[in-house]
Amino acid sequence: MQGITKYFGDFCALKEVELAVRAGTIHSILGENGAGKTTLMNILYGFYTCDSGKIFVHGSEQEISTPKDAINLGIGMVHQHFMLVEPYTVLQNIILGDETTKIPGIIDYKKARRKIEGLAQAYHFNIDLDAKIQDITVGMQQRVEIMKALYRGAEILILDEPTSVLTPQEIDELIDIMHSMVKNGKTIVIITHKLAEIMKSSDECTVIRKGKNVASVKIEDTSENELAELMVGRKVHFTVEKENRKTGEVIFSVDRLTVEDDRGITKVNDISFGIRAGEIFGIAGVDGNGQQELFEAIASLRKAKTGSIHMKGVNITNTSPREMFENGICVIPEDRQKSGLVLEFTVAENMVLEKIGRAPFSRHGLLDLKKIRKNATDLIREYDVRPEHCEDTRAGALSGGNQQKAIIARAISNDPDLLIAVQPTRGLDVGAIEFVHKAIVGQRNQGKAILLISLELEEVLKLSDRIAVLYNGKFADILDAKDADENRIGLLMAGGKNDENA
Amino acid sequence: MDNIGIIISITLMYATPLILAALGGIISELSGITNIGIEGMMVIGAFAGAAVGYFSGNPWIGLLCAAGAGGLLALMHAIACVKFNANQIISGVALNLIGLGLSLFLSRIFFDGATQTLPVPSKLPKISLGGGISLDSTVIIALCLVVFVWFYLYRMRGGLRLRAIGEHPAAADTLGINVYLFRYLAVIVSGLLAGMGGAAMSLAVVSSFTPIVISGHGYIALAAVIFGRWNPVGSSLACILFGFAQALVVILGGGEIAIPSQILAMLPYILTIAVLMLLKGKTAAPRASGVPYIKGSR
Amino acid sequence: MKMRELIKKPATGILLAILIGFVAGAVVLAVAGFNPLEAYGALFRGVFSKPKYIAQVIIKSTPIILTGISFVVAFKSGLFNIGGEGQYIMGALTAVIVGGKLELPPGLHFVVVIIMAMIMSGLLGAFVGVLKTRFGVHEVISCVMLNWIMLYLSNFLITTEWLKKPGTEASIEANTSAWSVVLNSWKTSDAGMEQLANSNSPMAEVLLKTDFNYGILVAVLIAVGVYFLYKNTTKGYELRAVGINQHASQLAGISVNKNVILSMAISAAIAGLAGALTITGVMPHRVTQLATHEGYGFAGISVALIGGCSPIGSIFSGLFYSMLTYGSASIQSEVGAASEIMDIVIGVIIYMIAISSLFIMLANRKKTAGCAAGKRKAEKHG
Amino acid sequence: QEPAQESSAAQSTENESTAQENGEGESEAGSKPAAGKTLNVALVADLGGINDQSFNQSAWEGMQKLEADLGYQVKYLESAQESDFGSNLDKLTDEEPDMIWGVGFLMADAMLNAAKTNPDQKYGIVDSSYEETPENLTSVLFKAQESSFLVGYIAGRMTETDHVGLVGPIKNPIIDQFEYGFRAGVAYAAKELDKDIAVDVQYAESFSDNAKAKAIATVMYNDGADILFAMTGGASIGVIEAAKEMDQYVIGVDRDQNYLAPENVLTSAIKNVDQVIYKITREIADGTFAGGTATSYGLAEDAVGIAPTSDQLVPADILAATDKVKEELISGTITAPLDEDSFNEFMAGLA
Ligand SMILES: Nc1ncnc2c1ncn2[C@@H]1O[C@H](COP(=O)(O)OP(=O)(O)OP(=O)(O)O)[C@@H](O)[C@H]1O
Ligand SMILES: Nc1ncnc2c1ncn2[C@@H]1O[C@H](COP(=O)(O)OP(=O)(O)OP(=O)(O)O)[C@@H](O)[C@H]1O
Ligand SMILES: [Mg+2]
Ligand SMILES: [Mg+2]
Repeated sequence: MQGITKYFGDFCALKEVELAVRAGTIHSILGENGAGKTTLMNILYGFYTCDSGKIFVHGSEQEISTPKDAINLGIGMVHQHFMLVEPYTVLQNIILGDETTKIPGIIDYKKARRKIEGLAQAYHFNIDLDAKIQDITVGMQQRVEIMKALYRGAEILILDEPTSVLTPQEIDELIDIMHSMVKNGKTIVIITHKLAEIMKSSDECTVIRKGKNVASVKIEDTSENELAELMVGRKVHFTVEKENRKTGEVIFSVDRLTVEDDRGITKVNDISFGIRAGEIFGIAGVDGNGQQELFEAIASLRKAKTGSIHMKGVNITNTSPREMFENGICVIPEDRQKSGLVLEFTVAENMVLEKIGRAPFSRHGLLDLKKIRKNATDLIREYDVRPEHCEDTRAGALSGGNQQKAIIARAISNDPDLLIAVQPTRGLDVGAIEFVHKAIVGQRNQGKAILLISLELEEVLKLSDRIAVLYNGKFADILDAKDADENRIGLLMAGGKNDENA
Repeated sequence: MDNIGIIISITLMYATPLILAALGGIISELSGITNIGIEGMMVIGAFAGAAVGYFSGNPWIGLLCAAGAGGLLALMHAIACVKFNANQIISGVALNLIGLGLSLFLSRIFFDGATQTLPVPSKLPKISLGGGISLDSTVIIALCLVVFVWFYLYRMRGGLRLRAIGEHPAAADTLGINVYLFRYLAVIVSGLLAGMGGAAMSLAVVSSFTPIVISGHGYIALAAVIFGRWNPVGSSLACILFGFAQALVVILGGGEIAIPSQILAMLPYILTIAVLMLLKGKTAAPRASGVPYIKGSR
Repeated sequence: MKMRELIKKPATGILLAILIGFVAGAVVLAVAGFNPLEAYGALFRGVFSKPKYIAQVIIKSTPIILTGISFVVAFKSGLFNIGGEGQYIMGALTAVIVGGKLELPPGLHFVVVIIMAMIMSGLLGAFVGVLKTRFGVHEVISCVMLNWIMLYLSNFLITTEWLKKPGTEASIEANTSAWSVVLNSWKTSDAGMEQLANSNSPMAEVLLKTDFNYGILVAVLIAVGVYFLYKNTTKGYELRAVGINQHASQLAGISVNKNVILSMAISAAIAGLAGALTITGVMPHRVTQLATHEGYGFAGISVALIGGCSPIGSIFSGLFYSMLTYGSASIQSEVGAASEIMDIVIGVIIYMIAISSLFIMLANRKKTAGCAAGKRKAEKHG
Repeated sequence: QEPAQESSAAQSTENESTAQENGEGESEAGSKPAAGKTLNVALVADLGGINDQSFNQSAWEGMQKLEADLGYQVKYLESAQESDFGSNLDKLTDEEPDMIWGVGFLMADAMLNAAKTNPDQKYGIVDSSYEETPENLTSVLFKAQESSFLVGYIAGRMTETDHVGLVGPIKNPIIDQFEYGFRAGVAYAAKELDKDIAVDVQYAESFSDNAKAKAIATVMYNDGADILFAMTGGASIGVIEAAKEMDQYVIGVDRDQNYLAPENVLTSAIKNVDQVIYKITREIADGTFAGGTATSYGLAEDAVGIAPTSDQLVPADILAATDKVKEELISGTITAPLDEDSFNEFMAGLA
């Protein structure tokens, strides 16, 4: 790709960006949030059209104006946000748009199935073709996305942040798959924020910042630190300073909790734990092992079947999110757009979502618009939510990272005794992650209890004082952070026994 | 029992215009475009069917033109919703007004100032199945269409694509499916079907158009779409349930039971709510229904 | 540049839509062989040539302003209240019962009537809300069904001995103590009649010839109240939040179910108020056997949409809508063009509002043209 | 017939526009055949609208005839809601026409109010009467029970299954006239033939639901009725449709509906609202206006009756017998009942 320039309205997302990928290699693209990585790939895939620039595939210039063009050129893309039709089966999703037909118009599922099974074997994929997307794990969904590309005979595969939702094991598997694909002559372009993955998987890396090329390096010649610096333009601290503090009383406890999902399958099975003031309690685990249900039960979004949840001695089992809030619990939800923000509300309105009914924001049911705005102004400044003075901006118009900052600002400003953070840094760049981690540890240092549920093992390890590993609805073990390392926890996450404790 | 034949006939007579319109509603909604303008499309279909049927003397030509008229109105809806990302409910409400207004206005022009047409010289033929069951040809057409639409949606390539567009248009787009074209076609087809539904009233149930020949049928068809969970078979069953309740009212009303006829008249509506309460279903609305698809927006 | 900003304002879009609606109406009229100018002249005269005509427009706007606001309230909470017809009937029926069966002092009686009507139709709306939240019944279905159920229920009740006015097919009338007609007792007294008959003032004509009533004040109060509710109260904030994002609201401790039910109840209560104000405000102060819906609920949807889905906007669009429908009678009687022309005009206006992004697109065209030039420049450089 | 009407419609618009220019329509009286002076007449239709295929339409046809024959200025306003009656009457009153007609008993109160507040304006109301009628208001009633009696008699004479039926819209006092008149006519024929004839009566609870009217008719035919009285307003079409499909007889209402199904519409109980309106309006030009009164028009005045096309399907002997019954009704030997009480009385008398 040469001289790619792309405007969104007046905003220049890409400015004469160059990208050269060698056939049969894995090439990673690195950049902060909003650097333009996705945009660049979407242009390559024909989903967006660029304002100027040229694209060469196997040496010849090509006009790619629709995804169809790209598909015909052997380009496949796995999007950052999965492009899967949830109520459809895996099989239907794979063939969609390129269906095999027997009699014209009538789908021949059998033939398609044979073809996919062949591919799955070749790449050591293990997928259930008849499962519905909404019922399978994110890791599985990812494979479906890759299979979609392979099914269409992709020679060049673009993966946009494929690992941000995967467990360490799944990431390893993905990297294996990538390598086996390269062996089969495919070319892969991968976008990721995780430097370790780049080091592990790629041959080359192109770094972009604010829509411009920064550098293109061979992986053999570089290091994680150098890449981080290239990306952000300054030195990055990877570790978070945590004071050593004495923890306080147990203020939050879960006792023999059992929760079922919508279909009546037990997802959380007889779990008990307590969190002390001034402690970060991390829950690690592979997605789909009950994190979702555990969180929903604690947040009173889902009925607990048996067991109880207490906050500061008050039984809050099966009450309501309101009750939870009144008892000093605040949440940083996993999906900021779905559960975190009311996107059509202004930032100021969003900043008081839980406490709108409280003084000083309202009295006798009447809002104090000035106070609401003032609150936002303060939080925007304190938490560096951008753009500046966005009090009256629609929350939906903020960037992902800034939306997250707004949510964190709101949660912390509620001064909760227990902060529940679910995947708080999902999809954020290292700079933003650093900020969020600091904020969480800051809360702990002030003596608050924190429940951290994350699929990012690294994050859990870095932040937590104690770590529980959720496997198949039960805690495989609860470890002290001092005793935990990636291997041990990884093993537990995969269902292995903890020998030392036994 | 002869009565059973009659009940079946009445049930299907009531259900047919609703089934046709509901099929239209399903196709449009599955593509992601809410079509509340079905009522207006039925009205204009009823008018065009009867008027053309009257002037041409051939009810089949009338039926075709009814579909065409409904399709034209639907095209307006499609332009609004697909091209201009309009609020689909607002556009639908507008089309209901335009459909009714235009029908009456045209009727006055072509029928000597009257808001109703003269009876068509020949109606769509009836088919007698024996046992007291005698069905309008529209009933047969509607039932065949139910089967076809079901087959199309769940067995054919276009159906797979159409439903994907209503669930996740961006996903379909990335696979090279033309979301806009599909939506245009789906909305137009919904208008064709709704227009036919209107004509089923004015060319089969009765043989002329009056301003009240369609009164609320479109909304009941929409209710059936939701009731039947966006499935052609389910929605048709919902229409048939409604028709059955009406048949029941007719049969009960003839007996010497002392139920006031106003109370009896409520039966179909109460029954619908009651059945829905018992089913207590989660809705299965297409996820992107009612949401304009703007390429590349997040 | 200024122009473009102006065009992008929603109000401008609505005004342009109205303009286009009239143009479309003119085209249809011309095609049908009528002189559009004459027709619109008749419309204009029919509305503005006498103060009492303006009074009539105001009187007739009262119920549709309210059914419009009713629609807006539900819409803000993400609900589609298509049940205005049934809720209107519930309000009117309640007003007749409370107004006709109770004996209370004037003024107080009126207040009791409208409060009871709002409660009853509010309950009807709450029922729809409960059906939705507890039984998963989509509000569009239940509203469509309830419209018909209410129609037949009303037809049934007013034929019972209890409610029927003997010798008619209508209900008893609301007692005059429940009426909201301006200066009613004075204008129907002998002295008042005489004074009015001999007076030439426009006000006298309005009083004498129309049912000018306090309903419009109630409607405006409701509009302001609803505006205030959404702008300045916690409850309004919650109702809106629930309408936009149920998940986030739920997690933030705002009860989705309660607010959905409440929203439907408020919405329905306002539609019921429309019915009650018609009974208390205008002749014949009673409910008649209905062959079909009178269309207040559906008119309300149009009013709400033309009014930009805002309560204050609904006042103006209600007046506008009422002007068109009332004035269309003059087109019919003076020019001979069928009054359906107004359905077409209103339909086109709403359609244009739906596609008002067209105006913005057109306004932007110059800008994008400039952009394209920029693009070409960029290409040259690259 | 159509082209003639079309030209009259065109004429009407022309006339109205000239009328506007001249201010008042009366000035151009000279150009028309002299039957007194030309008048300005207006009509307020009730909720059914001017094309209800029923008495609104009939009333308007009477006025159109005035226009065609005598060059009168005619216009109408439709009412969408009950609250429109008052404002429509008021609006027309402002134009000071010579006469304003209102159609339907629903309009009774609004009409009375208008007449009281505008003592100088002449009004007429169809289908409603008052205990005390103001001097400037004339009230016109129709003895629909008489025509219904006649068609009931024909049905009773002609039924081969001894089973007839009636499909009604929504019950009200006017509709009662039809129902009980019809029932009495059938009973009278049955007595004459010395047999029992069953009469099915069912209401559709709607003036508009064609499908329901059709369904009810289908069931009735299927149950053995061979002649139905379709008096369902606009939805009568549904009943006639059923008759066509099942090849049975049906009786129309209000207007001669034979044209809708020449093979099946036996006769129609017609109510000549048009003729009465024509007649009374004309009298105003002659200076006679029967204000302050309520007049019932029946068979004697030829205001109600059976359709002229009856001879197409009704055998001559039965028609002759029907004529005899008609004479008896006119002379008062038989009184057709108009509601439940008078019907019970009638039946008691018959037995
Ligand atoms: N559809 C769009 N409309 C407007 N602006 C957009 C659009 N898509 C992207 N942008 C802007 O372009 C810039 C680049 O976005 P892009 O999604 O390519 O970033 P990214 O590098 O993939 O970031 P992330 O790491 O968050 O995925 C962003 O600042 C964003 O604001
Ligand atoms: N729906 C929208 N309406 C208006 N502007 C939008 C919209 N969506 C995104 N933007 C603009 O795009 C940018 C955000 O895009 P995106 O979510 O990719 O964030 P980002 O650039 O990746 O930043 P971050 O690092 O915070 O995630 C913002 O600058 C915002 O103004
Ligand atoms: Mg990206
Ligand atoms: Mg981002």
